[in-house]
Amino acid sequence: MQCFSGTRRWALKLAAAAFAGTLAFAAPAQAEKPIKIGFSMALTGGLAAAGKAALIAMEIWKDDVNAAGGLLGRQVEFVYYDDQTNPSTVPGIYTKLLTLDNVDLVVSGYATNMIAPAMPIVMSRKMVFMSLFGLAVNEKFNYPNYFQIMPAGPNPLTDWSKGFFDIAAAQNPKPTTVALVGADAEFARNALIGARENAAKAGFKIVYDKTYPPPTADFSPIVRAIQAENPDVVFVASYPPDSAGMVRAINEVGLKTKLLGGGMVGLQFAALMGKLGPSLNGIVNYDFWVPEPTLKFDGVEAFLKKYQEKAPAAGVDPLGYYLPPYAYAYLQVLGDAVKAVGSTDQQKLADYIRSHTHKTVVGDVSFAPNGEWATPRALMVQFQGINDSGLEQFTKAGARVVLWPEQWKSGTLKYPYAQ
Amino acid sequence: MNQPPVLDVVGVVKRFGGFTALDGINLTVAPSERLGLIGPNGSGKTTLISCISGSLIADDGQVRFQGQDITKLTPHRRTGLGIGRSFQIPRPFGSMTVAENVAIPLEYVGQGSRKEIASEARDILGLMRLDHLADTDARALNQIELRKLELARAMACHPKLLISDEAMAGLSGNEVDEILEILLAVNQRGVAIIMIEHIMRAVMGFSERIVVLDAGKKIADGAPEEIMRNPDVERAYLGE
Amino acid sequence: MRIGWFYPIALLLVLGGAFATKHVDSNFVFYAGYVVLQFIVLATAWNILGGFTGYVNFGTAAFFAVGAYTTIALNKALGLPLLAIMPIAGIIAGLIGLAAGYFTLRLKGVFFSIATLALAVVLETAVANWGYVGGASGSYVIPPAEVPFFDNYIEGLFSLMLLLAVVAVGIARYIALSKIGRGFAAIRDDEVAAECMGVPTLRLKLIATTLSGALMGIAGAPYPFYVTYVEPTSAFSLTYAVNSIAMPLIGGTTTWFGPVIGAVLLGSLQQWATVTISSELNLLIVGVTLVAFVVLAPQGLVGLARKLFGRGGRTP
Amino acid sequence: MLDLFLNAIAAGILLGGFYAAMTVGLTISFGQLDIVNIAHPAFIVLGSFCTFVLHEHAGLDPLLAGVLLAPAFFCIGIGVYSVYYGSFERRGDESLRGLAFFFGIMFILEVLLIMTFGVDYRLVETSYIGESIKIGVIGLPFRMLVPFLAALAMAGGIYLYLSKTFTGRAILAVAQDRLALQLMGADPVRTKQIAFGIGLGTAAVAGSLLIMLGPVEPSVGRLYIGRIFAIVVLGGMGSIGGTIVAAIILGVVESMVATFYGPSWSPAVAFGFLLMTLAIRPSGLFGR
Repeated sequence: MQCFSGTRRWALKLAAAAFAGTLAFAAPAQAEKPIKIGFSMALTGGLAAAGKAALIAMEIWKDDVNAAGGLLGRQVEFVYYDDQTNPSTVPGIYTKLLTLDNVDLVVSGYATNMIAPAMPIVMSRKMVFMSLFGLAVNEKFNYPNYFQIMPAGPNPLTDWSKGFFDIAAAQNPKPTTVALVGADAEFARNALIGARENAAKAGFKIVYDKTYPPPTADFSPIVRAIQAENPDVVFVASYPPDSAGMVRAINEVGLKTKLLGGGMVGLQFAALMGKLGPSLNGIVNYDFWVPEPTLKFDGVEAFLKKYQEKAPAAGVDPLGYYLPPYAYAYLQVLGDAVKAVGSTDQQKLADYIRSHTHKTVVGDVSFAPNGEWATPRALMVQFQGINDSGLEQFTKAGARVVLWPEQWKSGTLKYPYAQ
Repeated sequence: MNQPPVLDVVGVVKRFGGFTALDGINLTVAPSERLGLIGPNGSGKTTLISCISGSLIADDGQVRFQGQDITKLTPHRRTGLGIGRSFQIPRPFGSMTVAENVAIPLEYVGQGSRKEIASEARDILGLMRLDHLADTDARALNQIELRKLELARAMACHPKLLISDEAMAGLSGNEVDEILEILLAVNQRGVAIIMIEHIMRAVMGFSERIVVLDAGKKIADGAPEEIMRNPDVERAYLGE
Repeated sequence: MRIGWFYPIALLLVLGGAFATKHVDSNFVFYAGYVVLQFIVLATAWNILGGFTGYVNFGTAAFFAVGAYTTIALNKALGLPLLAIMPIAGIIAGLIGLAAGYFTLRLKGVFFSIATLALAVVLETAVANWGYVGGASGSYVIPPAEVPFFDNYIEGLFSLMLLLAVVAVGIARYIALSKIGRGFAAIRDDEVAAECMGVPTLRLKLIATTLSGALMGIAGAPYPFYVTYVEPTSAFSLTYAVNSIAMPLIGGTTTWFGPVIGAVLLGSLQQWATVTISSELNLLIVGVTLVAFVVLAPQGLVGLARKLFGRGGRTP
Repeated sequence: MLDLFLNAIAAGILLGGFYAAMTVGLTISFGQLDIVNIAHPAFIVLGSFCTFVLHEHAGLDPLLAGVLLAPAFFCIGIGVYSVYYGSFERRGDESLRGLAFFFGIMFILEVLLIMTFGVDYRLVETSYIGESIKIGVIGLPFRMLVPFLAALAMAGGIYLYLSKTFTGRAILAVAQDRLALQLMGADPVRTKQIAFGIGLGTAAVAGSLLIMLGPVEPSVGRLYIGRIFAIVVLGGMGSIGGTIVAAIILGVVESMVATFYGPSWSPAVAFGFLLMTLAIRPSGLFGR
């Protein structure tokens, strides 16, 4: 029994050696060794749909960069592991990346639960940490080298739903009552916290404020309970299966309200949009990118074309508007910083990223001191003129018009919601 | 019969839903007595011994053991006081050897050290003529060996009263005689025995006294010869 | 009572582990090792109830999460250090085990299993609605920058978990070789017969649920420091239940070392697969090994070894 | 207020019907055969994905697809039971290892689905989904009504089968007493194979209903395990009628809690109900 820990150590060393061997073998005989970027990604488990889509986008970035000669004349290589959407795998993965795989750069995996466990390890090594869609992760860590690509804004919890309540407050006559409903899970609860603040700030009276658990098979009792309070505005923070259930129940019950939506995850995904079709009309929901003329940033369409070629084989979202451009962009920021600084010196990279505006496929990005976007750009879009199921219509402008922020506005609100 | 009884059952009633399985049974067993309990199927024999051994709790009436009220005690407490039972369908501890099976009650009822337990287990197995199988897995035993193991385990509870629930059903004539011999040897050690049995030859030969149940009631209580002549008993067994 | 070989070796193991933290370069070993050790504790704890008495607990995650959330609550409320929290977590989880056992153990085995499943759902819902510990939106625990005696906190956590694993295995071994363990085995084989042979079955089962729950809770207590961010979905993840069932079954459920063998093998395999295969095949490992073992090697590796090398000693 | 109340009850009854459809197969396998098929929800999800394929590529109505899939699931059930019988039941080893076996099957099914379909959500759209009929103040969406009616039809069919046919009575007998079954002259293993097959056959139909209700991803089945086992127990272990009543009670309780108190507590209320039943009346609400 005494040899127990020894044996395992030995086995690990062997595994590490074997792994290093394969890497060495795979690397072409070049003068410069490649720049290695390490990360964990949810390739299985609950977040895998998004994680896999993100990985495709990241591979496209890598191919683009390598085709153009790499970074600092070195080819870019990924070292990544599946975190299985299981947070307890993450600390081990990042430790391995940094100590055994000796990667030059790390970026985060997808979503809050997978990002937070990596923070202490990344922080202890003082690495730059580009982060993919974690909601307010840095509020507790206050790590200066953390940068979030999700355009929620410097106060992510409230900025998230700010647009929705701005739009509501701008209507005439101004709505007075609001209902808040959301899922019992991480993002939705946080979105509701922000929504509560925004509603209070805009002077709305909250008449319904409840959460529901997964799995809720039928949402009509909830929708009816909301209807009973007769709210002018209904803010929903939901996950994909409940978003669909909610939309169906709202249509079946015939919810009468003036403004509906806000934080419904899933209505950005092709699989749901295509099926829900016309029942989406009128819903005002957050989004990060839609094919509207105001959002045609440099390179985004070329990127999406490449993505859409690869998506069907991987079984991920065929349109890829929501997450993939940002997965491409967070590497773009990092890659451009490496080019500009001329090394992988972490402190210099962090200083550069913090002090510059970055041109990316999701537009110009600059960061606030806490690592969030300096100006919020969680878009509020409204589904308009959807006439049947079918994906084609969502690839054209006008199906989801941008209402907020003003700078990116591409259409006008159809108000009130009630059908 | 001047000694106080080891077991005293007073007016025990047990109902299952609307069905009354035991309807006010009175029964006493004297120390070292050999009592036969007979009755047609469904007459309440098994229910009665369950109320005595504790697998069932009587709805009404009282069960006293050596003067102590045990009506509501859990089975293991009753075992600890000195009531041992064997099961009609043998229930050995399948993952253990024969000796380990016997050691379980020895350890939980008695106080001895492991060495004492081991030697006592050997004694009991010797009494049951199972000593050659001590290290065999219990699940490998045949029917007669399983019956003997049941009795051996019951003996290991250091009982003052042993309830033998159809220990001989399905055995051959020679095997029945072997079990009878064992039970008599047990009785010689001062253990009172309640024997439930369908094999009349065995019950009649073994018992000093016989109690007959029918439809939840005691219909006869007396020496074997009396019982044989009792018209109620004949009616219960043969029907009208 | 002879001292035997177990305790000196256990002591050596703990000292060796603590020593290793000073002499191994990559912390990866400690992160991966922590998870494997955590599963040794969980598998051993599960086996005290499931393997020894035969009552299948599907609620490992519930007890684990109770430990984790005790840490979050006490860390937030009183700023207690982990070492002070762990016994409290054990007591709370143990009491929940006792209560759950008291209400359900009079039921037949399968109902107990379903009750534990329900218990996990009820507790998860309660935690998701308990705002103080972050509710469904989760809660952060920032690990301390400096830990006495160790270079960093993961080495501390690793050594702590190593100690805990040794203690848990020691408890399981003590039980397996004692009167209690033989009573457990009697319950597993035939509960009615055991009760009639003088075994106080209810009391023994309550000892098993309490002890099993307490150990699971203690194993969960350091978890917030390990992942730094805890929310109900991952703390109550079914992974804990699957692994804590699969590991003893692979190793062998009737001995104290079966779960240890299973946890070391399956746990290391998973850690290894995480950083090599990294695909869906990863998830197949647990399922396929579990099914293969219960169908082909019902007594686990311990049983296989006994078959191959003769019956051997029943217990070492 | 009154129409809110009536609608909550109506929605609860419909939801209960859907729960009954998911549970009735388990009532047979767990309640009557004592096989703790914890993988039942995973088979239901398999049914959902098969329905999705038939609907998407052959244009079949989801419910029809579910019915057509049922025979195939029946055959899978016979295969699974044969392995289960050979490996566990014959050895008298079913309690611990049998449970673990189905636990493993559940994981394997999930992973196979993920490997074939990816982890994205799938849902189906038909002409009647989204429509509802109104009776007075009560609105009944077809999305819930169709599963409800399908569940009743399925449960009714199984009830008739069990009480009117020889094999059906043999299945009921095997639940009571194996000896009685042999006296009837039926082969117990064969009978259990058929019964387990029927149980899995219902999973195909339940799967088609699940995907009709909302989006499905490979591991969604886990979330239903507790609920459907709760229903079997509440329904009295093996009674088809009890299952339906228990499912509807659970549905109504959840719907009422969701309407009047707050949906986030509905699972706790439902399971608290189960735990209380187990503690006070272990044989279930309708047990013998």
